[in-house]
Amino acid sequence: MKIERVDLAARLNEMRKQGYTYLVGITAVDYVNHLEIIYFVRDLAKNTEDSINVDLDPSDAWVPTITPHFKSADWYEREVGEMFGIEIRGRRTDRLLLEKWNGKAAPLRKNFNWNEPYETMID
Amino acid sequence: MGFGYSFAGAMLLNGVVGEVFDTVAYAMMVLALVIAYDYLLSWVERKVVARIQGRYGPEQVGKYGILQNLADFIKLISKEHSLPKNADKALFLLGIPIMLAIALFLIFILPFSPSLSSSDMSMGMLFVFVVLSFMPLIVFVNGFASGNKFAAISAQRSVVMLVSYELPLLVVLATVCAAAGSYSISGIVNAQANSWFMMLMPIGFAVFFVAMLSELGRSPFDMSESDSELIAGWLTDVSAPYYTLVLFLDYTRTFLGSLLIAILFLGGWQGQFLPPIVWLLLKSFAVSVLMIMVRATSVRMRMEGLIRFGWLWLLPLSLLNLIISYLLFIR
Amino acid sequence: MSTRINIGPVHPSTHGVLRLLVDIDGDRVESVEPHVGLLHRGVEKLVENRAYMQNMPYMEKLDYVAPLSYAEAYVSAVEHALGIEVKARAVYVRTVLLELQRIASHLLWLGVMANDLGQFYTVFMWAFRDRDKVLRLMEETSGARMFHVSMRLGGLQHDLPKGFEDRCHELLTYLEKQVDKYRNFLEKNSVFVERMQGVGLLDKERAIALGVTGPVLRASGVNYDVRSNNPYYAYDALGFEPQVRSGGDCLTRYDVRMMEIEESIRIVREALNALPEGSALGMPIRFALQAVQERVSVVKREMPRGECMMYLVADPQQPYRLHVRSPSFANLSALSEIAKGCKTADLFAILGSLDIVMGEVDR
Amino acid sequence: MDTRTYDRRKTLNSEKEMSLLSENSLSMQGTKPNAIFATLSDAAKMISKGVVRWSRKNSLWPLQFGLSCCAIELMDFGSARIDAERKGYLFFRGTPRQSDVMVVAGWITKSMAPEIKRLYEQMLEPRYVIAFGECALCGGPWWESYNIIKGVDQILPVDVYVAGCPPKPENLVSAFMKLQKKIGGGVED
Repeated sequence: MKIERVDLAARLNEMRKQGYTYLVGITAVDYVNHLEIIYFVRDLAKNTEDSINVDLDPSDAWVPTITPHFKSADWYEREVGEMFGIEIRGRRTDRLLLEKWNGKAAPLRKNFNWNEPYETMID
Repeated sequence: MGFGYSFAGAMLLNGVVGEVFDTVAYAMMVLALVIAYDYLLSWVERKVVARIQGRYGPEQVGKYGILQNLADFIKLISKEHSLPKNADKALFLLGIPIMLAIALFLIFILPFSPSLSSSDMSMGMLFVFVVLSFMPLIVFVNGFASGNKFAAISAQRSVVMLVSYELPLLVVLATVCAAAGSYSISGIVNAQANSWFMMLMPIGFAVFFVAMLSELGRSPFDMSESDSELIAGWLTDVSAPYYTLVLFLDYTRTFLGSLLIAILFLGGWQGQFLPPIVWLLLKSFAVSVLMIMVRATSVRMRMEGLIRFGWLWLLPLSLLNLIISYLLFIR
Repeated sequence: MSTRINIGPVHPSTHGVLRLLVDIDGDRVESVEPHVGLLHRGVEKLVENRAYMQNMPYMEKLDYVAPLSYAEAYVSAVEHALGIEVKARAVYVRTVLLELQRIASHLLWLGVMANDLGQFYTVFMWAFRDRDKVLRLMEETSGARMFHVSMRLGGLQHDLPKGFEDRCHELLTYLEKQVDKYRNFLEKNSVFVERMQGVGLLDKERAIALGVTGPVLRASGVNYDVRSNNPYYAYDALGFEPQVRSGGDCLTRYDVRMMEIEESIRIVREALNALPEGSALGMPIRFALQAVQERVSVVKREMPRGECMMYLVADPQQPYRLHVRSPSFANLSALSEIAKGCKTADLFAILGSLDIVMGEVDR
Repeated sequence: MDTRTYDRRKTLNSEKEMSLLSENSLSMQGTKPNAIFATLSDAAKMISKGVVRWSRKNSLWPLQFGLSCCAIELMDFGSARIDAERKGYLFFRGTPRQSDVMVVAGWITKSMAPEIKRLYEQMLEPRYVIAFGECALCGGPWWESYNIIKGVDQILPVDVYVAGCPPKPENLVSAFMKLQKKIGGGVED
């Protein structure tokens, strides 16, 4: 289901209380004119799944963190954040897979320049 | 000095010069024996472990791979030597040679047969074990001197290990010496003329064997050298030429431990038909092979597991052994 | 007073290039901080620029211990997106291959795990010998030893070769015996049990909160296995039973994996017996342009290491975006929580029991 | 298996380069060759260069170091079916100080390259590098990627190349035998 990013943390917390306790993963897709970030949650007892989509503006891409509600979101958020250049607000912003990068280039965005020299991407 | 055959006598030397000459000649003989034994043992170890693992082991270099270890040895000493930048050079370089010297010296003072011995001290066994317990301390010093954090952890471990196995080892030793009524090595061997101490005190033998394994740092008690945790433990920054010394030391310690077990529990050089020294070497070789087989099949223990094992199993068992032996035949 | 040591990226038991920053106080691990990304090569970016079947090798190299499982998950996602049916025989053949791959993967894990515990390569050698036998059998179906690239849309590149069933049955009987042998060898060793029991404890609530998956989750008492909860292929028809234990420690994880090998042996056997006649061949690599049936398709598969999710946004010829939710990633992210407060030696037992492959963590 | 054509002049230069490199790294570390062992090894070289060469040829200890896919085949190389110890190859040492051969098995990312270089510098002379698999040869299927170095020979001098994705363990045995030939002096073209 599609929701606004301001409701994200509250909505996920509500779902967690309803029984969707297991976070399967977080991913994002770059549809050029908008970014979509998707949260997959699962109810292990009832064996049902749900996903939550949030549309973001590529130039103003940020979402609130959900780590207070889902502990396991830590690494997923870090990965999505650095791969898509999405700012995750409300948490420490250390890098995960691209430790040495300075965060200016986001490889999974469609406008990522492959031929950019490596030196400009790292600190 | 009782050699049975005096080199100095044959060369008509006498006095102090003759004594010194005799000692040096005997030391050379022992060194040659140790080198031969170590070489054979290292080859046997590779072959036996390989067979247990369903492989063949070295077989291309020399007949049955007998020259493999020679090649390894020459290659290692011909490699470049290096020192870590933040190592304490003197300690780091001296530790391993000192350990090797201690191990060789202990083998030197152990008698190989009634006629072939450098000395027969009345406190021989006590002396051996006092000097033997220096080794973990030198590992400790060497580990700290290498300036490597893995080596430092390994150094701490070697001392903690010492705490857990030394007590049962000494209790069993005391029991054996009490049963033999002597601290001298030949006295202990002579006391086993009728029956080996292994038959008289099987519990003591088991405890001693296990404690000896950890004294020698062999698996499953190789925590200070554990390659899956600490890379190579205190040997992490040891350069290749020094590593030859470490390998030599490793097998020499195994030889020493096997010799001690053979002397204390397996009747030493006593046996029929063959010369005494052959019996002693055969027995210690069997013990060494047993150690190799333990190495190939066991899983490394945890540190606190070893402490618990040492204090909750080995020590009570060794005391039980002491009580039973006291009631049965020491009294 | 704590010492910070740096384990890796090259270390005998970090299973690849994982870097762990460990704070040690005496023999106690205060905190573990995994640093990953040393194998990151941007698979998800690369696959956006290749045609569907060109991506097969990339998918197989994600998890190089169980390559076939990933290839199958990817092909299923594409089949789902393009609306292609899998042939009835191919369903069973794929089940057989997937389970054989699982056996091979678990055998490798067993050997490496024993090594992490300080076994002097003995179980490692035995397990690799048996894994080689499995790989040789799988080699018959494609001609390649590790990276088969034998999955095709709607089926496989080749059908099973002649006499495969008999050889497979023979191998399964042998493996059954070998698994018993390993269990005897390890579980009767009190040192092994002592090293594993009560180490890396993870109860049900924490396991769910930390998001671990696969055998690690099932060892904590959570009954979730994609093969039984969202059955695919022939698992439902063959009566697959998930292996669930409630111990939550390393020994339980070991137990779950060993039982999974036995369950896989049973599934392969029954799948071979129920093999339908007909063709199992799929479409050729250069298939005609297809109409995209589903723009977004989500496919979940039970890998040897846990649950994998393929999130595919499809274009007619190539993926627009492919996200791989890899099980090792989920399990490794829980390491710092599981290992907090354990002993130094236990850290490697825990790492071994999580069974991670860095290739799919870093992607 | 395929090795690149052997150019003697090129190899000589690279050996020179290697010795220069190692001298530099040694002086940076502030270490000197140990006098006793240096003389010992010099004497050994003078008296019996052949013996040393024979020993180096017959005792190649690979470093326990794997990067990715090919590392699984590297493990298989040491295991029971191939049993590399038959020829004296197996003795996987975890520490670079005591190993001779570095088998680069896998792709080299830009973040991993400095570590590999450092590992090579920690190894002691004589040391050899085998590039195992397509990724170590030229970047393999990842050659386009933004985080990949296209071949280990861009950062290290390589002795033997093994092609394949992944090469079979048998290919690695063959590569080791080529390396033995190279050390022993007889290099085939």
